[in-house]
Amino acid sequence: MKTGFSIRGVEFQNRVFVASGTFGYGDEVKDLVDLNKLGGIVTKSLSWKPRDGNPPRRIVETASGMLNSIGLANIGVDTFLEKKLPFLRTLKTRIIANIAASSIQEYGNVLSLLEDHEGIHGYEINVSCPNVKEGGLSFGTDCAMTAKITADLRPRTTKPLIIKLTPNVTHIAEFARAVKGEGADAVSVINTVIGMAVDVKSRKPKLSTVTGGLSGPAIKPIALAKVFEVAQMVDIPIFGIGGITRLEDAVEFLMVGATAVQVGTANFVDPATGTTIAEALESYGRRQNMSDIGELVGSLIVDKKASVLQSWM
Amino acid sequence: MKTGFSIRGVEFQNRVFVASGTFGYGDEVKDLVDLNKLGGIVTKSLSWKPRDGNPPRRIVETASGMLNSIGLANIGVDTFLEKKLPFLRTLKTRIIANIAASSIQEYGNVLSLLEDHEGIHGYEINVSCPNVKEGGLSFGTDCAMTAKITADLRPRTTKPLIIKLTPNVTHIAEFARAVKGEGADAVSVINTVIGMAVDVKSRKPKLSTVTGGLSGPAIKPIALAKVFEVAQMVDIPIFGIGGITRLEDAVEFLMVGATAVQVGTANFVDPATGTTIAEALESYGRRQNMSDIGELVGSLIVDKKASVLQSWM
Amino acid sequence: MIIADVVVTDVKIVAEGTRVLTFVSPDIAKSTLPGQFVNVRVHAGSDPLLRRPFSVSRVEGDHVEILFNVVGAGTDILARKRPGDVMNVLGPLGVPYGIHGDFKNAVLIAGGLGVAPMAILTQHLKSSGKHVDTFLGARSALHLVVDHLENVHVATDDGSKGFHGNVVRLADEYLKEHPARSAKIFACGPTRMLKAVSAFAILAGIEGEISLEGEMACGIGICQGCPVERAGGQKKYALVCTDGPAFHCQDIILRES
Amino acid sequence: MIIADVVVTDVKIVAEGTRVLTFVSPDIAKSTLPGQFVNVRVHAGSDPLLRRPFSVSRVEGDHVEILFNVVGAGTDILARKRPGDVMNVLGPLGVPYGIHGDFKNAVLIAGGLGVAPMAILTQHLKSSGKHVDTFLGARSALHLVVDHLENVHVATDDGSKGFHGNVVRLADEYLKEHPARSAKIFACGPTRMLKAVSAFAILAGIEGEISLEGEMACGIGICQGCPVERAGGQKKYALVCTDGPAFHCQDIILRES
Ligand SMILES: Cc1cc2nc3c(=O)[nH]c(=O)nc-3n(C[C@H](O)[C@H](O)[C@H](O)COP(=O)(O)OP(=O)(O)OC[C@H]3O[C@@H](n4cnc5c(N)ncnc54)[C@H](O)[C@@H]3O)c2cc1C
Ligand SMILES: Cc1cc2nc3c(=O)[nH]c(=O)nc-3n(C[C@H](O)[C@H](O)[C@H](O)COP(=O)(O)OP(=O)(O)OC[C@H]3O[C@@H](n4cnc5c(N)ncnc54)[C@H](O)[C@@H]3O)c2cc1C
Ligand SMILES: Cc1cc2nc3c(=O)[nH]c(=O)nc-3n(C[C@H](O)[C@H](O)[C@H](O)COP(=O)(O)O)c2cc1C
Ligand SMILES: Cc1cc2nc3c(=O)[nH]c(=O)nc-3n(C[C@H](O)[C@H](O)[C@H](O)COP(=O)(O)O)c2cc1C
Ligand code: FES
Ligand code: FES
Repeated sequence: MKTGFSIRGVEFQNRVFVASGTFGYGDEVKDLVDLNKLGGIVTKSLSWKPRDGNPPRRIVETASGMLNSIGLANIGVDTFLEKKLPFLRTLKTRIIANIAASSIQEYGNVLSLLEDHEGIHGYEINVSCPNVKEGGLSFGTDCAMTAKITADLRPRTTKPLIIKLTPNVTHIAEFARAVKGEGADAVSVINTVIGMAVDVKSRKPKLSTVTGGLSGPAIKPIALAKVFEVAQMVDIPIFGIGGITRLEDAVEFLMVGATAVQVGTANFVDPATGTTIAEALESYGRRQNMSDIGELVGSLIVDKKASVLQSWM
Repeated sequence: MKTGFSIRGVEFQNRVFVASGTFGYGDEVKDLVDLNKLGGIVTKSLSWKPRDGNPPRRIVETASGMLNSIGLANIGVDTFLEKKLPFLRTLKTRIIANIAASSIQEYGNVLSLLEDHEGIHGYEINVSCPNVKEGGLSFGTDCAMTAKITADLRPRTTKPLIIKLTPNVTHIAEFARAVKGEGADAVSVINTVIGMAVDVKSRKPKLSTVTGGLSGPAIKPIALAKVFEVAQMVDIPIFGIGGITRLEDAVEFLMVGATAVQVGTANFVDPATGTTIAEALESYGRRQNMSDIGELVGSLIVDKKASVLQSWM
Repeated sequence: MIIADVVVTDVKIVAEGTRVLTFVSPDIAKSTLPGQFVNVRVHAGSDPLLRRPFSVSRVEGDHVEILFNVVGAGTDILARKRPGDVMNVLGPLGVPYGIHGDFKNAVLIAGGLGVAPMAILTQHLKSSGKHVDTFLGARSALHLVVDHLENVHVATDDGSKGFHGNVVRLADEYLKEHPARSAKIFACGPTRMLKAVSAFAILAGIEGEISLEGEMACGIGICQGCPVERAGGQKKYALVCTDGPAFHCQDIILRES
Repeated sequence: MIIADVVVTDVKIVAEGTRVLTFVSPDIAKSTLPGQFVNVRVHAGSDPLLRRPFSVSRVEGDHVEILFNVVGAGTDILARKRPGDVMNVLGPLGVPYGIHGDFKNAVLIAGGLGVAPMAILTQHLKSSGKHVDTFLGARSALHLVVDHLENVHVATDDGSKGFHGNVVRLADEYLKEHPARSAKIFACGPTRMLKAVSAFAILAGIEGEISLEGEMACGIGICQGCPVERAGGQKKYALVCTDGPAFHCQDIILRES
């Protein structure tokens, strides 16, 4: 049975990846997880210079979820190339470098620098970053800006270019359509949902940054709806992300239209979640007598009349 | 200690309401709840004609939350006036009629009909409804349309006019500013978040309408962030709604800027949740030696530097 | 209808995977009619969030029994309850079976855990002087729960006990051979079985009531989450929680989902 | 570091509100060093979602002990564990206390549940031939946990036992009166106490290590969720889970949140 798939000629051995920022750079968990069993590893977001990240408190647990305001603390692209990439190169698993930046130039510089090195198989662009020029407004909530970043990056590489979309917009499909138009090979759906929590005793926000990103099982229904919206409107490969903790979750995402999935927050509970799901997905496919796990992608059976009703709330 | 507050001259005895669609029309639970202890009762959305609502399956439980696609099943404004209002009139609790419609005219017709009757103290407008003219696109995700509805309704009543905003937009504060500009007295934040769930066995969406509205504790962090955004940007009373199940939740919403709160999904677990919180809030205020529970509203202590960091995710 | 914290006195296994949980509630014990259910808050946490509905299976003194299988998170938590544990219960809820017609013979048909309400139903039918025949369908002999029932006729999927096959066919054939004057059917079980029962009852011109299950958020009519299609009438849907769970066969249209 | 399902053998109350949970794990028992912690998955559900970190309090044979108070949902679930229950544990994690310096006298200072790591720390210090003095601060005599400790000096907030007041002042005064040649301080407890210990250690020129607590998502360095400010160095933050939880007093800056 075929478990893998390919994007822009790059072969991935299966459809279960680990999500950026929830798996470090891979090496931290090499004793706990058989990294070679993953479909792909998406690195923590890399910026041009190292970033200290936000002051504590950075994480807050919420009902079936968590808020984070890590602030993209990362070692920076140079240290990544020097300290982390050599190890990642020893794996047979595909490595996707996730890039974060505060200007279009920075995105381009980081990607071009990574291009000069062996062992990176594709790029995922985190556009949920503040655009310093625009006083910190997030690139990712501005469709034109998101398209512009894509257009600037596309000519810099022939490898898969994946744009990671934020769910914090009215019509996420417009963003997917726009980046596809600029040559993006795929989109990742979704990044975290904006949320906050208050410490009633001190009357202060629990996070040092007031608001943060909500993730985990709590957001799975939201993520599924966003993936479905994109899949219905735009013909582009989708990495489905949001609250995936077990096989059934992954299958749901594939059925609504995700080409592959990424496991995030669940890695904090068990870093082997991704490999466990990858194996479970393979045996599930065999039990269902599939010749290709890809048969699941977009296999959702939808009653035509449904869409008319849906928007009454 | 003062527990009440007023909007446009209408006095509410406390700041804990029950949310539309989660408390029926009040009479269904009169044996389980002391209705006179609530700050206000918001009715199930009322439309011009009775609505059967969506086919089953209408509800799905999710991690710390639930999806619903009730489809605004309701008895219609005539039956409400005849069968439900007489009972509600016997209460000392304020009654807010929530109105749903598929055209601007319908909103106006329902409100004007209700205006002719005693016992309704204000209106909450559910704009998360499909605009039939626009092929079913939700009014509530279109800022101009939401403003237009407000402008059309404002002259029809001198009672409090509350616009209930959807969280499924990029910048909810823009909507709050727009409706304030058209004379709205308050906004309710938030309605449900779009979500979906898949039945892996049948490969079908669990809800007959494919997507539905996510509610419950899972969305509390999202709701708090939306209320905070509106409170920071627009000077208008806010009804904070989303995942409130206990005193602490209500206090969080007040601190981030809600003038009052509405309890929704929690009513399905215990219809007395609202009255329990109302009583707990009063004793909390006394323990804190407050002279007015209103002292909590917007009392969140926010570090100025925070906002700069927040958008890195 | 009350909402109250009750004390669990016992949880015991009565058949393959099936448990009976007993709790103390004088009010619910006193007021519950056959076919009514209680909505149980299995824990104080927020996941699982909603109450879980269970038919009252039997009442004895102040004790109320519910019968269940572990099928998910909620019933898993219930199965771990120990004597002395406290849980919050809302009930009794819903429209009971109509047991006071002038029929003489009550024909009870239950598939799987549809047997749950049959014990209390039998209690009441007998005290109002009806003759009771009970037809039970189960996966196997091990899955059978026959306590506190009358004139039990068994059908099992694997033939390990009684009739080998469908319980509705068993009842059908039995009634053909023993034409019951003025009989009334009371059924509970999987939707597919209830459809068969309805078809058969309507065909045979026997009065019949079926008890439905379905997802519920509130159980008390405030969420509109539990519709079932009506057969005619101007309202398209009835609510399982307040118009049911017991319905007359001809009043509703069952659809496989 | 392993991730494994372990069997709980015992949960007992050892002081007002304080419990010791014992589980079996040969690997963790063998490899845990003083100050290290385990990250416990209190249940299989998704709420609470994250693991809960607990210092290894003591090791005996294959048995590992953790000490905790019920402060929320996670510890509430832990408190209900029964012998035979299985739970998933990740550990041992973090940087242990440095016990191999050439100091002679170990001064242990613990506030509240900061006593947790002191038993295993004492085990190891003694086997490497150090003299151990232990200073315990607790709300009252009822809240004290003194088992498996050496030369215990007690301070209580209510004066119900030992010195009436702050444990750091008790240690401070004691050390003034009994100047310890080549001493090293090992502290664990509330942030406010750790700040006092640091100030006092640095002032007195005594080497000191403090063990921190703080919210954690992963416990293994992959979420960047547990920063603590460093004193100098080019990196602004250290991670409590992988650079700590034990830190040298002068290496970090503690802030009240
Ligand atoms: C009026 C009424 C009476 C009932 N009486 C009984 C009874 O006496 N004994 C008994 O064992 N069960 C009864 N049920 C079904 C019972 O409520 C569900 O089995 C239970 O809620 C499952 O909860 P869970 O968390 O264990 O499973 P979940 O995780 O909630 O669901 C597990 C599986 O059960 C299905 N399911 C969930 N809720 C329901 C439901 N309400 N009806 C049917 N399937 C459901 C789900 O689709 C899923 O496939 C009754 C339901 C209703 C509406
Ligand atoms: C390295 C390390 C070692 C620890 N060792 C122990 C120990 O040996 N014994 C012990 O009782 N506790 C210890 N803790 C603290 C323990 O992890 C928390 O008390 C526990 O996670 C609370 O979980 P809960 O679900 O019961 O409470 P929650 O509902 O999660 O929180 C309840 C209260 O505890 C606070 N809290 C939550 N997590 C932490 C945390 N990680 N640190 C401090 N406060 C927290 C919350 O802010 C809240 O006020 C340790 C923490 C760390 C990081
Ligand atoms: C602690 C934490 C850190 C994250 N860091 C990043 C990051 O650096 N770059 C990025 O693109 N996404 C980041 N994410 C988002 C995740 O990759 C993922 O999109 C999101 O968490 C939703 O998936 P989940 O619910 O499975 O966690 C982070 C998420 C968490 C919880
Ligand atoms: C079953 C259900 C029905 C609802 N019906 C309505 C409605 O008719 N009109 C409306 O404005 N909001 C409706 N809502 C939204 C709630 O009023 C509330 O805004 C939302 O559920 C978030 O609050 P909660 O998390 O406390 O439930 C409904 C919510 C649920 C769960
Ligand atoms: S379950 Fe809420 S109306 Fe029936
Ligand atoms: S808890 Fe995740 S990095 Fe420390």
